Amino acid sequence: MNHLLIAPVVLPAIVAPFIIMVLRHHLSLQRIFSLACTVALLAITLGLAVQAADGTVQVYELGNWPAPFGIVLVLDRLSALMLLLTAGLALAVVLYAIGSGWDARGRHFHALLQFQLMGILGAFLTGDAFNLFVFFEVLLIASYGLMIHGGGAKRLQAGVQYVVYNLLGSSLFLLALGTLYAVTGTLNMADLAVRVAELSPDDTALLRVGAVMLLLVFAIKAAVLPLHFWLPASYAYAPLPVAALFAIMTKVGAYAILRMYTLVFGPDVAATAGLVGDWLLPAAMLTLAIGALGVLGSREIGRLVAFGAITSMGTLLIAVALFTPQATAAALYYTVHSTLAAALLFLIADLIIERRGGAIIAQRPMAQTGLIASLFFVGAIAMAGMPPLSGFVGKLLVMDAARDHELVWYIWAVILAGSLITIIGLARAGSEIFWKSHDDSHIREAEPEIAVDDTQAPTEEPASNAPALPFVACFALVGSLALLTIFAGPMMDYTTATAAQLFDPNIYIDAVLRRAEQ
Amino acid sequence: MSLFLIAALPFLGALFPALLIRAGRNAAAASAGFTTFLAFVGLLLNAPAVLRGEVIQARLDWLPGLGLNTNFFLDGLGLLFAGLILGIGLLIILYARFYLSREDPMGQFYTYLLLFQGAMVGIVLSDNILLLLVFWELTSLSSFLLIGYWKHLPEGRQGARMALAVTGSGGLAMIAGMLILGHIVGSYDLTVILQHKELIQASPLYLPALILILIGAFTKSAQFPFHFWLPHAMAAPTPVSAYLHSATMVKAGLFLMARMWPVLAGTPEWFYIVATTGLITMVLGAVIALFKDDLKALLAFSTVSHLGLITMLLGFGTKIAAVAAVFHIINHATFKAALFMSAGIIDHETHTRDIKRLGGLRFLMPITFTIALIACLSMAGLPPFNGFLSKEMMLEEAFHTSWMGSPYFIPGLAVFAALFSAAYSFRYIVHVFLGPKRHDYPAHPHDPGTGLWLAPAFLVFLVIAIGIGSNHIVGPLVSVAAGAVIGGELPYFSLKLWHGFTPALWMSLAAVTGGLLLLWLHPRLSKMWNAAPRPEAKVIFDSLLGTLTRASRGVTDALHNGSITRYSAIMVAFTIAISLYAYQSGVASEATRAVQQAGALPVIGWICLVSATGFIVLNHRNRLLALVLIGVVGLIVSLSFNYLSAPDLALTQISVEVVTIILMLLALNFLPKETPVESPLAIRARDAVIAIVAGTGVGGLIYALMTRDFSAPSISEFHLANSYKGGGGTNVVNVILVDFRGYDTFGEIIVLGIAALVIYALTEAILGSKVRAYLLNRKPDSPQDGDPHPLMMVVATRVMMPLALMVAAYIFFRGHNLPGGGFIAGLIAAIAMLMQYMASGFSWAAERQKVYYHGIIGSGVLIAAATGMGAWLAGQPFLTSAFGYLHWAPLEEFEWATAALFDLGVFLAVVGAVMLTLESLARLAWQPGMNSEHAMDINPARDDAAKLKEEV
Amino acid sequence: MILYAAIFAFGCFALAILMNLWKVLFADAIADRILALDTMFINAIALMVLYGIALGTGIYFEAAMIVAMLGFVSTVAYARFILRGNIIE
Amino acid sequence: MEQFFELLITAFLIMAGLFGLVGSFGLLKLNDAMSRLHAPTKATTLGVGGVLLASMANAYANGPYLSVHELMITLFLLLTAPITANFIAKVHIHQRESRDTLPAAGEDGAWATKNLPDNDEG
Amino acid sequence: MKLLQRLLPHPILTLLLTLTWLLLVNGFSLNSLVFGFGLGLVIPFFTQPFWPDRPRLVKPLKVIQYILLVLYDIVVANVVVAKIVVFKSNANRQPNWVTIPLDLRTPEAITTLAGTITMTPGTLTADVSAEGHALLVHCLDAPDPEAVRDEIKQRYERRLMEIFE
Amino acid sequence: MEILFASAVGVLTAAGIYLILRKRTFPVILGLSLLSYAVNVFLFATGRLMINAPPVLNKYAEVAYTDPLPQALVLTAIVISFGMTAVVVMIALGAYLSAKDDHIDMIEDADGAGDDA
Ligand code: NA
Ligand code: NA
Repeated sequence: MNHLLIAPVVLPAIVAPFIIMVLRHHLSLQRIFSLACTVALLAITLGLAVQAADGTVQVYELGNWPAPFGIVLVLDRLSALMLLLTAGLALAVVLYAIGSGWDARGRHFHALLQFQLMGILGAFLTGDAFNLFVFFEVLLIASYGLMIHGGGAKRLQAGVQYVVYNLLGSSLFLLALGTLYAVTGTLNMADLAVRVAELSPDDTALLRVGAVMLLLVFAIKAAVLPLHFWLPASYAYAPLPVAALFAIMTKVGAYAILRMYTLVFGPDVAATAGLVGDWLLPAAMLTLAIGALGVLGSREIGRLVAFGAITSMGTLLIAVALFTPQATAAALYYTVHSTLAAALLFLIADLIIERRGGAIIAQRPMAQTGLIASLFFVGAIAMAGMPPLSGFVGKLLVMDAARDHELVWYIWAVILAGSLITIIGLARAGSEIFWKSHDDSHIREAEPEIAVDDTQAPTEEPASNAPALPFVACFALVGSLALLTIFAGPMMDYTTATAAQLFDPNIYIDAVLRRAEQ
Repeated sequence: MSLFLIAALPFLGALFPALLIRAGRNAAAASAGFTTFLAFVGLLLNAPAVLRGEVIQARLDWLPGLGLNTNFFLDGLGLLFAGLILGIGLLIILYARFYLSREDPMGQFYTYLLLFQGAMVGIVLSDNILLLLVFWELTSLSSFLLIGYWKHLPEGRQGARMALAVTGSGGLAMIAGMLILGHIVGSYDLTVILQHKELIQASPLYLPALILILIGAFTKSAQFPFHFWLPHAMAAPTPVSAYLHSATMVKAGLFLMARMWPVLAGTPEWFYIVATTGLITMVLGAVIALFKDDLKALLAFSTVSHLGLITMLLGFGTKIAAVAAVFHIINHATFKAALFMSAGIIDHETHTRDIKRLGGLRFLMPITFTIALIACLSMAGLPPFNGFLSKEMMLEEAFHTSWMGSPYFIPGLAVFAALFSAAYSFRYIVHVFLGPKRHDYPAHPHDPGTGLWLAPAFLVFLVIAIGIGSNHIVGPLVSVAAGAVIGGELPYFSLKLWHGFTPALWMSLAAVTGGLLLLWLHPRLSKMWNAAPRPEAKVIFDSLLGTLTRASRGVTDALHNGSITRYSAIMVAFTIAISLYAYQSGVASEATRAVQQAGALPVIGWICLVSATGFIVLNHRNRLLALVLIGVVGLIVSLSFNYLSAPDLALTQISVEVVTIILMLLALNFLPKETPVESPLAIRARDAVIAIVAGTGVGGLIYALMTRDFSAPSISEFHLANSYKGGGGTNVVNVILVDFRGYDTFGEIIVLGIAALVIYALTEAILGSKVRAYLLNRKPDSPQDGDPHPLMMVVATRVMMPLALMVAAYIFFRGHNLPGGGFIAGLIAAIAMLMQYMASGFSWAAERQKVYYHGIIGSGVLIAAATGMGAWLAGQPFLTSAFGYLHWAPLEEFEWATAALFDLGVFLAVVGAVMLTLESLARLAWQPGMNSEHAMDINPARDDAAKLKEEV
Repeated sequence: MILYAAIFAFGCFALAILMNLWKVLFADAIADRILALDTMFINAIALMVLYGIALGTGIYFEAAMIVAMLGFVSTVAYARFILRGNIIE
Repeated sequence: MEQFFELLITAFLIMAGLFGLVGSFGLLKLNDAMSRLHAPTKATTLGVGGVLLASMANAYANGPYLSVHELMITLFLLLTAPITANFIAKVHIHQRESRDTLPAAGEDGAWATKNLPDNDEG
Repeated sequence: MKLLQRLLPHPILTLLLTLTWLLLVNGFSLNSLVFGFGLGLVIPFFTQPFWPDRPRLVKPLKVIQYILLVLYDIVVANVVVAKIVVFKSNANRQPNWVTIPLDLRTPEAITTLAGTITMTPGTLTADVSAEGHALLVHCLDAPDPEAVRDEIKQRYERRLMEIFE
Repeated sequence: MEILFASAVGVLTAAGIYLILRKRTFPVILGLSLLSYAVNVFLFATGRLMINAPPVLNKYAEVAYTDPLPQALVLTAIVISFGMTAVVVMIALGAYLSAKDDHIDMIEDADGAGDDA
């Protein structure tokens, strides 16, 4: 068995406690270990991605118990892609957090971050439905800690909301898992797929309830309307480097939807037919629309980016909800893009807020605009799906994939109108922030000043002696987006192959249940 | 030179100024000029072949899966446009070097300009409509930067945003159109698409595709009703206006119409949409231009008008009209760019562009005057300048075109527009340069240095040259370009000044005469114009955008109003609705399991649970009471677990219960003790309905599940069968926890550890904030009794602690075979320690607690992880357990299992997490007075001994 | 005979628990409610042990023991909360 | 012998049931708060004690070996019941009694619960 | 001897804990004894900082006698309480407070007495005096509080005086 | 018995959700506690109800065992929900101490600056 599969979980699970135990009072050592661990994770996940690229599905039987009786980790193209994306994003976030000094504004930033990574990576790797719940909880509880990192009244209030909403979601998760177990008698996802496929057509109602509740759980994570309400405030009030890391969290939801609804409740499964597409697609379209309106309607930069993230989730979920191989391939491409783009914009928003405060229309001038303005411009282009960056390519892919769907006109209209509104909103914000601030603030003296939230204003001097690192992080993300654009062809080859693998669940099932050996 | 290189050079060039920002103005201008020049030369190297009729291609796969490829081709049309873009680009680079002031960041300017230039070249060279879209949107973005270049001008910001909004939205519409087009043809390659006229025009999707693509073209080329952005884009520095708004960007729309002409034109739909739009735009632009006092505004509306003219020609759908369109594109670019530059010179030298403040400049600025004069006359359509030639062709075509059966409509309006066109051209000369010299110019005007007038001078040279020797100078280019547009045989045409007394000539004459008349009438007409009410496009656009923004804000704020209670209600209601839908759309089977008879105990448990729960709801405002009642619920749940064959759960539940209560009480100490009534009755009723439906649903669901069998045997049969054999334990639940699903447990202790870390970190954050002062001076909410550390309690806990630890050890060690295990043991141990804290006080107990809880948590997780990794040494997967039996005489044989080590990790993590959590909360409550040196406040033995000592 | 006695005892403790419940729900003073809850804990211990006797197994015993040990802790916690507000000071 | 154990166990059980009932009944019946405290802390404890004795006897008579772990529960109950009673009494004193309603505290002047630094009634 | 004292610093506690272990595992075996003894050695290490100034039992054997006495009293007196609860009307009952002045001084002894008072019928220790020289006892039905006080002092405190100190 | 059990789950769920919809953090936390009882009990019952069949293997006799798996899952769920409760209690407390307000709803800046057209 290939022990590299468990490394993405075990490594942070060792480093984080080590940081807590030994390095509790040594920030610089914490930084070194955290950074080293993240780099190692990137290397490991890269190795795994290379291994998965040939289309084999690797299985790791924890405790040496065969599936479905023990818990298994499964590495296929999809999980490998998500792992790599997570590790790459994490590296940028760690660099940024160190460089900006955010990690020094509260305790245990690095430990929580590593635990968060462990949770996310574990969720992508697991082949067991209940274990997915456990790792969801790991990543969530770490995210609670990161979200309120540094404290502050508003952030804590938003934190309460974030936690409460997610606790409701976790409850629903358990109800769903309980229902699925009670119907099928198994927890292993591959086994679940086998049993669901064999389910009597006269006994589908309860399974459908379980399946749909599970979908709703993932929809909450993926911020699908009307389950998205947790996102704007949580992301906007979180430390923005953390929000950048959270860009992957919504994707965990999208990943889980893709995984469960291709593997277990796939399009060809009679028992759960018509359960998802009917409402997920319209919901995704509404998500996009609401996100775009939010971008235009935001008064605060963090919130604006948060709504941008919702917009991109809408686009992504439209592709997911189509449930065709082509659309799924597009969705995966868009997943990579939107994660990097949202993270980039969150980091840039943090750069802006540190220098100027969060209000889009503000009195405070922006110091040192040139580089940040360029970065914002690039990030905005990426977020809005404008050329030449990958957002445009992704958008085209999604639209192209929707071509044969009966709602194609609505889908296109929503995507394009959403892009337009996003562009207008971002242009408005960008021109307010970077163009207007020097000498004509007197023009709007009458304007009531927005109460700048204390959690977003720089509370203390960044305790960093590496002021270049944040920019390194941003440029790394820009570079990734550029590479994603330039190598869109090979990337699409990979996601197309991934989608093909997903839509042939027998590959997965055979590997997990060792059917080929029997 | 490869087309790739030509397309890439401007982008490469854009890098240099960005990198050379510190190197100075000349370096930026030189590098920009050099790369543009290189590209231009590269283009010229390809020109002979193109002029011979060849089409040069370059292909590179980018995203073949989608059909988006970096395919370029160069035909006549591409050559014409690329030549304009690069050629005029060179002149602009030169002009801008002298136009921009020292304060303006030159590097930025050239970077933006070359980005834009690259995008334009990309558009005209693309052989793939998706690639074309990429460049198309890039022009919108780069022009946004250029228009807003003077960041301090509010008009610049607004103009830039308006341009972006309009052209960007057009571009988005075009995406849809292009996707449809590609769908119809089955390819996104232009060369392929251009060969499928019949297929496209026969498709039911032709009209939608046409409209969507035209929206893109019209917005870019400022066609009515999208024309309004162009004048506002004049806030850009004049070199930008000269480049974007005369020669290049606005021509992109025309280019696209010309490019798609072979497959889209020739239908009535095309004619009526394109020609009519062009006609209206032409007339409207010309009329408005006459009444603009700002030089650049005048030129902007003139541009709108001329773009309309060309659009109209393309809309006619005839081959000869297409030739005329191509020709006018060239001519307009030359004279309009020159005019913009002249306006820029005037602005630069006089510090104003207001016609009303100008006049008589011919004496002061003779060179500028000459340039402007020639360009203006060309614009007015006077011979022997190039504008005359193409305008003649236009009028000729208009004369032969009927609209909705009316032969007069188009010629009439064409003359009308030409009349105004002549009038505003004359006005530019007469009101700016002629007339008496004034004494109140804002500056002292004089001709600029050579650098500034060289570029426009070259352009007016072209104006004359083309006008006189058109057939030789641009004839081949027009032929080959028009040939590319038409995509077939070229009709006969001749580019010369004299065609005889054609209708067009009479029309021209009428226009020029009428133009002079209009100029004479201008003061009176102007008064009327200013008095007349008319819709101001900017106002409409602003109010539209304002409405949209306000609506967005309204929707966003209304939806995301920060009310988590509403968010939760929506989530619950939505979940109920979707679940009900899922249920009723499936098939429900009959129950397969008999319902079991309930004895008295379950009934009593039910009564307790339900009534306590109900009372919690009714009395939740009394928070302490609610917590007491929660205690009842916890007890009953625990008893139920025991009753229903789950002793492990009972143990866990009751232990967790106690810790939770303590936790809540610690928190409640700081919180208000009562919850006020806030929700109106209607809201409470709504919530009650949601809650009851949800409760009914969940209850019904579990009832249905309990009364049905598994669809296939549960995997837990394996666990029962292998627990002892493979896991070495008889308590199957525990074996599942530490072995079969030890990985879940690993995650679970990490959750607990993280929870404690989060709580600790937050405590630190709170104690590091201004809240600390409040906490230190906080008065208790209610009166306190006089006995903080009661004697009896302290003594009892001292006795209990070793006993409780013994029990914890017992529970721990038996766990593998009997109910118990590391988790419960950890809770018991933690509670045992907690009793010390409660009895003797935080500071006294903490002083005696030598092990840091962080360390306990960390070691717990590490022990669990290390146990799991130990399996690697045996070549087994993570968390593979081993067990065996040891026999040391005289002891009996006893069992060892690595699972116990794993469970030890669980134990430690739980102890550490619970203690760190509660300790953190206790630290929040700590006040300086609480540092008691004794475990109990009353201790007669101690006090009496002290007294005795005193007496002695 | 043991069976009848056990049933009798079951009945007594069950009834006792209901009486405790009544007091928990309807007592005037919070002290009485806490007392009733504590009594309920003790009666629950009796019920668990009885259950073990009736089924002839000792497997439910530990739960009873833990309740005996921990019920006290929560009672003290409630009381300390009323007396001092801060239960760990 | 078997008969004896059966009788013994029966007796224990009946006694336990009665005491348990009386304890909780007293909680309802007695009309002053301090008195109510008596019933459950004693009668109920004895009730549980009876059950535990029955359990031990039962295990001895019917089981494989002598069962003694019931003593642990007894131990805990004997150890904790007085503390519980003490605390609930303190709550009562704190909330409902004043120095005047309590007897004098002998040489110490005040009872611990009422031993407030500023000498005024809570 | 010193070595033994270091190895076995709390012999009585270790003994009691070993016994506890045997009670918990509900049976005697060599394994249990060794294991329980081991725990009995280890656990006091963790708990001893929390129990400073541990009192010394002067006459440990008297403890057993005392326990038996109390157990007997518990049983007998519970019947009395039951009678009062069930048969005596509230009006006829005379609840009363009693102050018990203490001769005991160590907290452990006082606690034991207080516990005894609570567990024995009709009386309940409600509070300790501010410096620990008296107990506040509540009587369920005590027409004669003096008698209650005397009996407690005679029956229990006197014995505890012998056991402790 | 199943009816009693299911209805109890229903009551716990309903009460939990009703309290979660209240406006202050404390009742919401109470509601979450009740809901997590409901969910744990629900999950437990997916193994179906059995009396006197604890999944502790009996070496001496053939006896019935109830499904052990849901019990293990519930144990995990109890622990996790305990951790979650602790965190939400603490964050709620932190929010209250920092803002001196235990409303769970936030007041978003609804009337911000005017629009710049
Ligand atoms: Na194992
Ligand atoms: Na007690």
